Amino acid sequence: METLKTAVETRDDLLAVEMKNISKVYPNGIAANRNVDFSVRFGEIHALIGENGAGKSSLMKILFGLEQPTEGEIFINGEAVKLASPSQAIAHGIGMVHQHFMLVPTLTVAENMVLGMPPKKGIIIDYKKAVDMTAEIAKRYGFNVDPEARVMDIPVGMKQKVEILKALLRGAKILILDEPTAVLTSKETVELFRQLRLLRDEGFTIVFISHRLNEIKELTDRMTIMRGGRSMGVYETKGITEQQISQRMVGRDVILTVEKDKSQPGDVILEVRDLSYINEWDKRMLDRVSFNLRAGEILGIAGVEGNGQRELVDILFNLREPEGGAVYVNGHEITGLTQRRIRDLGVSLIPEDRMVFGIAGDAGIADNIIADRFDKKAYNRGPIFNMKSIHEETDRLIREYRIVSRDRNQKVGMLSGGNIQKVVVAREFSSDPILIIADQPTRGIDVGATEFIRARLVELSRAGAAVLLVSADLNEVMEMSDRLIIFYGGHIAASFDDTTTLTDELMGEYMLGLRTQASEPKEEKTHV
Amino acid sequence: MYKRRMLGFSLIRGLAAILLALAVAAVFIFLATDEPFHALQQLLIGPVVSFGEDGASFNVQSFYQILAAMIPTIFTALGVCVMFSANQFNLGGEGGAMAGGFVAALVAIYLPMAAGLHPVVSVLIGAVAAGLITLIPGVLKVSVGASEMVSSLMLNYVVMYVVLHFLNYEFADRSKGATQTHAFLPTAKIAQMVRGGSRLTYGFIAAIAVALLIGIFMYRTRWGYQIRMIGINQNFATYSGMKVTSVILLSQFMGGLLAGTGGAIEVLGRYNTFLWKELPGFGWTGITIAILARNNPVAVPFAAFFIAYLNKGCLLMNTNSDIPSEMISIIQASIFLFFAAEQFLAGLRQRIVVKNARDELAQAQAAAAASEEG
Amino acid sequence: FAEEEAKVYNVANLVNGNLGDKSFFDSADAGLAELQEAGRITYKTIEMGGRDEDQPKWLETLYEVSESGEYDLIVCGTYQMPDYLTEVAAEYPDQKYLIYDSAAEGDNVVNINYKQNDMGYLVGIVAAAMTTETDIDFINEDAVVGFVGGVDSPVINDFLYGFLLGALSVNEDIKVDTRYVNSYVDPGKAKELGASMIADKNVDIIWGVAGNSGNGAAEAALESGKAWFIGVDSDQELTLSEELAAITLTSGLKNIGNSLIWFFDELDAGNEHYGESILLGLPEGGVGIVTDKNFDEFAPDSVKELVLEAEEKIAAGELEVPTAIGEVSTELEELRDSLQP
Amino acid sequence: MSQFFDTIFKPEFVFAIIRITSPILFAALASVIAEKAGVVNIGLEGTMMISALFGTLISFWTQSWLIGVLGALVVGILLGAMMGFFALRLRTNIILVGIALNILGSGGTVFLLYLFTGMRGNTSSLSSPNILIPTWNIPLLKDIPVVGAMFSGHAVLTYVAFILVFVVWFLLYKTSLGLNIRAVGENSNAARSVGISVQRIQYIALMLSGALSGLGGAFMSMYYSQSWNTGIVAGRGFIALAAQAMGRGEPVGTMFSSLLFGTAQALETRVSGIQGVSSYLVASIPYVVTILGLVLYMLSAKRKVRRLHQKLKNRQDAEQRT
Ligand SMILES: Nc1ncnc2c1ncn2[C@@H]1O[C@H](COP(=O)(O)OP(=O)(O)OP(=O)(O)O)[C@@H](O)[C@H]1O
Ligand SMILES: Nc1ncnc2c1ncn2[C@@H]1O[C@H](COP(=O)(O)OP(=O)(O)OP(=O)(O)O)[C@@H](O)[C@H]1O
Ligand SMILES: [Mg+2]
Ligand SMILES: [Mg+2]
Repeated sequence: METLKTAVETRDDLLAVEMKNISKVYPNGIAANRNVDFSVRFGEIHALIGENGAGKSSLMKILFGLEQPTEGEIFINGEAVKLASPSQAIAHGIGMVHQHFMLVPTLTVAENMVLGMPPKKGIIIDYKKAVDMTAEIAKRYGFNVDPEARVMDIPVGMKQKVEILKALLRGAKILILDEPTAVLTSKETVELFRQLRLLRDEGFTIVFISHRLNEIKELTDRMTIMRGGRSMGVYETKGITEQQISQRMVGRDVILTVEKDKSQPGDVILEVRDLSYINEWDKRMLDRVSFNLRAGEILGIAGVEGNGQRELVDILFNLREPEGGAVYVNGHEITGLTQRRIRDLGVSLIPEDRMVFGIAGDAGIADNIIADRFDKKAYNRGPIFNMKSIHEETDRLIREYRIVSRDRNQKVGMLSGGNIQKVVVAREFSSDPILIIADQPTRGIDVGATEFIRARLVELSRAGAAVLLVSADLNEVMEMSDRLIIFYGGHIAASFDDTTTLTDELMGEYMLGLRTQASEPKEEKTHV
Repeated sequence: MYKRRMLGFSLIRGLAAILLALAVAAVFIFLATDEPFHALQQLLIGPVVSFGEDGASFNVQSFYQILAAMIPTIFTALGVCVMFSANQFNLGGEGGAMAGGFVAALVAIYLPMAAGLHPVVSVLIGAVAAGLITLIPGVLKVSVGASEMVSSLMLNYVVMYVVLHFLNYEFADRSKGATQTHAFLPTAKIAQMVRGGSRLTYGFIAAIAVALLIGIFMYRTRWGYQIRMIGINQNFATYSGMKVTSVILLSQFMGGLLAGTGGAIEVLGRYNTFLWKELPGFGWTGITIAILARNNPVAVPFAAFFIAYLNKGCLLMNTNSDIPSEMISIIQASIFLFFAAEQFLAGLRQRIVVKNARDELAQAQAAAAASEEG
Repeated sequence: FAEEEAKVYNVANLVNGNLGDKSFFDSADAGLAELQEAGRITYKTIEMGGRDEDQPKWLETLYEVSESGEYDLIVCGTYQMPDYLTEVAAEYPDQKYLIYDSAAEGDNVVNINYKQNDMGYLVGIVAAAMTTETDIDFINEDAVVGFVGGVDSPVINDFLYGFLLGALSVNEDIKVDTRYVNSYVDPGKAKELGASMIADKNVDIIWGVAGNSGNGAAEAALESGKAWFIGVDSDQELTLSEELAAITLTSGLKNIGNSLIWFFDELDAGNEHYGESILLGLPEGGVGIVTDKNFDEFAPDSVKELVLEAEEKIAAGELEVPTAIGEVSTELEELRDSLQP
Repeated sequence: MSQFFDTIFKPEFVFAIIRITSPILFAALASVIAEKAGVVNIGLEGTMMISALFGTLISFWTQSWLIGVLGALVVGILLGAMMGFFALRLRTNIILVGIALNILGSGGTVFLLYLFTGMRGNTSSLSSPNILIPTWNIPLLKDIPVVGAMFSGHAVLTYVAFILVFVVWFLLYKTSLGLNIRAVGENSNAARSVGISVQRIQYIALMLSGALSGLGGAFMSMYYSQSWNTGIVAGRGFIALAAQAMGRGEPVGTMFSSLLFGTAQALETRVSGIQGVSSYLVASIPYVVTILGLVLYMLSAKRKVRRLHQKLKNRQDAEQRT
């Protein structure tokens, strides 16, 4: 660490944002920020980077007035301010694009744009003016949005633009972008970056949060690295390598590759036949998808979000009804079976959204661990639970999966993100599954937990389980998979039996629909 | 340490809520009467202490009356605990209690049985009838998605009118001036535990026992477990392979079953004929008690005692001074509001939490420093 | 004896409902108030609430006031109390009790009942005789009158039975529209029922026997401008608002207050009635109808005569009005249905 | 039976439906506003009880029906603010706040009446016509034969109730407050992030909701019953909740479902005039109708989705075949 010099802050530089000694303790006892100093210069793109749970969003929510700091001071343009609510932050020229969309789905783009400050004729909202305002500001910044479309009908990329325009419309000069690229395709990301640079050149100050080191390297001027709620220093982007960044983020060198033996495929465990699905907005999300997965094998499914992966997983677990087709596990048809029956056949699932499906936040670790096995003989004595064996099992898994917690009855919702995921994984991996569906198993968790979970997945597959790995993380699918499928528009755009020769570029083209294995030359057509 | 502090906080908070509610009551008492201290004395200690010529003494009968008043509300509150734990806001306890009481009364009148068996069978049949009734909002919820809260509120009235119809046109004892059924067979009466007018029956023992059983059911059996998990996160329950629909139905059946048991025991223990002509009110009181008990079945008897005590205090205030006994509503509502307030005293809580986080941090640093030295 | 006459009794008046009903409980309270003013008693009224939820309180309060030993007499009323009173009276044999409008058991209990069927009979005569007197305001030629009852229960039906028979005695073709509110405290509903009777069945005289709900029927009559109202229990021309009083033709009286005064007169005269059941009818002044004010002004002499005649017959014992309390309900129901327009 | 049908083809029947619907409509609209802002107000019953009491008392004290009505409105607003304080500030579960309010409404009112007047149970001795809500004969309309008898001569507040359907619609869909209310109800985080104070909007919604149910209460005690008593609201606040649910939470839909209930109760009063019908079973008709209405509505909503799905599927299958 000594080899790298912290960027010098000259005090006479007038800072756009200066946060001093910020601490934040949430009511659940989590100390998200600990004596953090954070400052941004005028007209720079400043990266805020750190593991999941490092406290980045918390710090920015404080800056936007959404959360109140437990202690600390904030200066905007050199002036001490008290930001008790977002409206005060907005008044100080701060705008924030949140990690999750902050849009009202049934309202139109224009209505969302002017929400909280609509133009009026008397007491009536001047809707036409709102549309004009939206169109005008979109044109000015070169964003392409449809003012009269309802937000629930527009694509993700457009939603992100609406979010940025919302901030600009409110006169923001300081823009906070909390992981804006997480949901964007690479093409959309490129375009976003172009526009952000333009904004910077116009004098906007931008705080940019991302986990993607390459994006940070590409876009930003300086960065603040956070770890465990603390600031680990401020650096010039040019003067630091990706390795050095990740070292500071996690406190040690990260092993990004996964070591695994060659797979020894066994019998077909999962067979998906002609699966089709139409969603409630009349879009065909799956179009007669078929594939097989064998024991001892990891099959990766890659693709840009929204191309049918989620629907596939949901159907496999009967959380949605397919329009057509069938799924077999070990020769048994499972379409339409209850989750109980599916699990009894040896299927387990790490759900994409762990807070919604994976855990009962207000229940203790033990209650969460036994969710799929509470009615097994081992945990019951007649009608009554066998608490001793439940506790033993829980304690064993807490130890084995290194779940950091106060005790087995601690509410899971109070754990950190990585530890929550470990609770889910501990349950799903310990039920002797023959098929593991891992949907974004490492999304939003820190490197240590990521490594641990990946290693366990490989271990289980080599021990004979079939693993279906769905991930938006290219690095992850490429490293982990024995075979790989790419989804595009509800079709299998490509499938590879050997992943070692794959390149990022090639995969990107398949994922964006520039190329399909069925009709290779399609690429040319689009390009012309 | 953390645990102890938080426990201490919960206790303080609960007490503060109760004190605040009593303070609200006191304000009204001062406004309403010229002898506020006499009234307050009646309210607070009157229920168990009687002031005779020879000084104060423990009022046993009054104490028994309080215990007796707890019987039906313990049951309805347990029902609420089960339903609310599953996140089902079924408010059908009122109708359940009335239906349970009525059906049990019919069995007690028309089906001769051996003495020991008769009350038990009557209560059980009444309870099942009530369970089937509160099941209706559950079925409507899981089949078509109709809000169980709305349909159960409506259903209460339907139950009431249907019971009144049968009471009036089929089973009324026409020799009496009031609308009531014929007298229960003597075999069906639930026996008194003590002499006097308190009506403290063996139903009380049953209530306490059932509270414990429901506690075990909720925290030590797979069905109670599923109910709790569904209440916390239904998506999670579905995904984990729990039988969500059946468990939701089970919870509402049990809610009615318990409310019906309460109604039936009350009818067979307190009265000689069935004579209710409106919804008995235990359903709503049960909700208050369940809130006070934070949906914990084992805490229900304590909360029920508290409410019954206050009720008695209000009655005494009414008898011995000029304050209407409806005062209880004001006390009950204030307790309700403050006790269930998550943010009540949140400032204090936050201070404890912050202090705790600091302590833990200091400890960790001390430990780190120690290990570095070592 | 002079000393005994001067005795001031301490009385507890237990109300298993609330005061303010302008009829039943208020009447009892008024009687006691009159006695207190005359310096003959001191009394305390305890309102125990009238909901089923309050039922446990009724028994507990009975025990409590009996236990206290402070009262020379404990007064309560209604058909809901006798079982409780019987029990408590047996526990406290030295305590004296009075129950009005019902009957309990015990040597220390005096029961006072009122022949509301007699009263109903007179009201029936008035209503049936007047509903065709088209010279009078609001009155149409149809022989249809209305009865708005609180709930379909024996006590209310006792009023109704007399009413139906009285009406029939005047006009064989009379129709009586009988409807129940199913609540003593929902005047809104009573108003709808009254309005429907007036609009749909041409009812022009409505007797409201429904506690608080009865006022709703009166309001319906007033608003329609097409019907008269008849009150119950106490003289409602005195208790209702001016406008409602103006369309209140008469009221069937149940003189509870008077009967309590009568009881203390008897007591002072040395006639203790404990253990007895006293039935107060027309001659005793226990029941009656209001004949001054509106009735005097609007009723034709022929109607007044009919009423007088019936009063005399009943007093003389020539006419026995059956009661609905007891096993006669099917007869009543048949009669009620047959007269329904 | 034919007599029965005669009665429902009379203008008085429609008149009765409108009158019965009015208080429910007030409360149902109150529920609409609260629901749109994402807060469930099940304290309508209690709010109506309390404001009904104060409407009567204030009109008696001031001898002015108008001030009485405004007083009931203000009391409703205060109760809404109280709900807000507990539900939004102190974070008491809003359903429990509603239940507490209903407890206050049923017993607390008796106590308050005693506190203010020394009376118990009811206020009928305070009543006089100058403190009752007047009725209004609409010029011209009142002279049209059948229609006049149906629509003219209602209480002033009845007209207010139906006008409020439009007002509430206008408020929700045309004003910025309405936009805020809808945004808060649908995605409170989104609203918060653009500087809307979610708490403030929900406070306002609860206070508006209180104001509307306050008017409903005033209607009950100052017109419908002409005095206050312990049973005066008789479950109308709960029925309003059902009406709102059945009306999909939209003002106009809610008006129709309130009218459905009004019709059911008007029918009830007519049916009870038929001989040999149990008055108790008849009394349960409105509640049964409400439950059935709710179920049918939910079923139709479900079927609509399924039909849409089927249509889409057919279309796409057809596309595929070509
Ligand atoms: N309520 C609590 N009381 C005490 N300690 C807690 C509480 N909640 C979390 N912790 C602990 O505090 C530490 C920091 O939590 P935090 O959520 O910031 O971790 P994190 O860095 O986000 O971890 P992860 O990378 O696993 O998400 C963790 O060890 C966590 O277990
Ligand atoms: N509202 C909240 N209440 C309680 N704890 C919270 C809350 N929001 C965040 N936390 C906790 O505070 C810690 C920091 O969270 P924060 O969202 O700031 O992290 P982050 O760095 O933005 O992570 P990510 O990269 O996953 O977005 C985490 O442990 C998180 O669980
Ligand atoms: Mg974040
Ligand atoms: Mg006539």
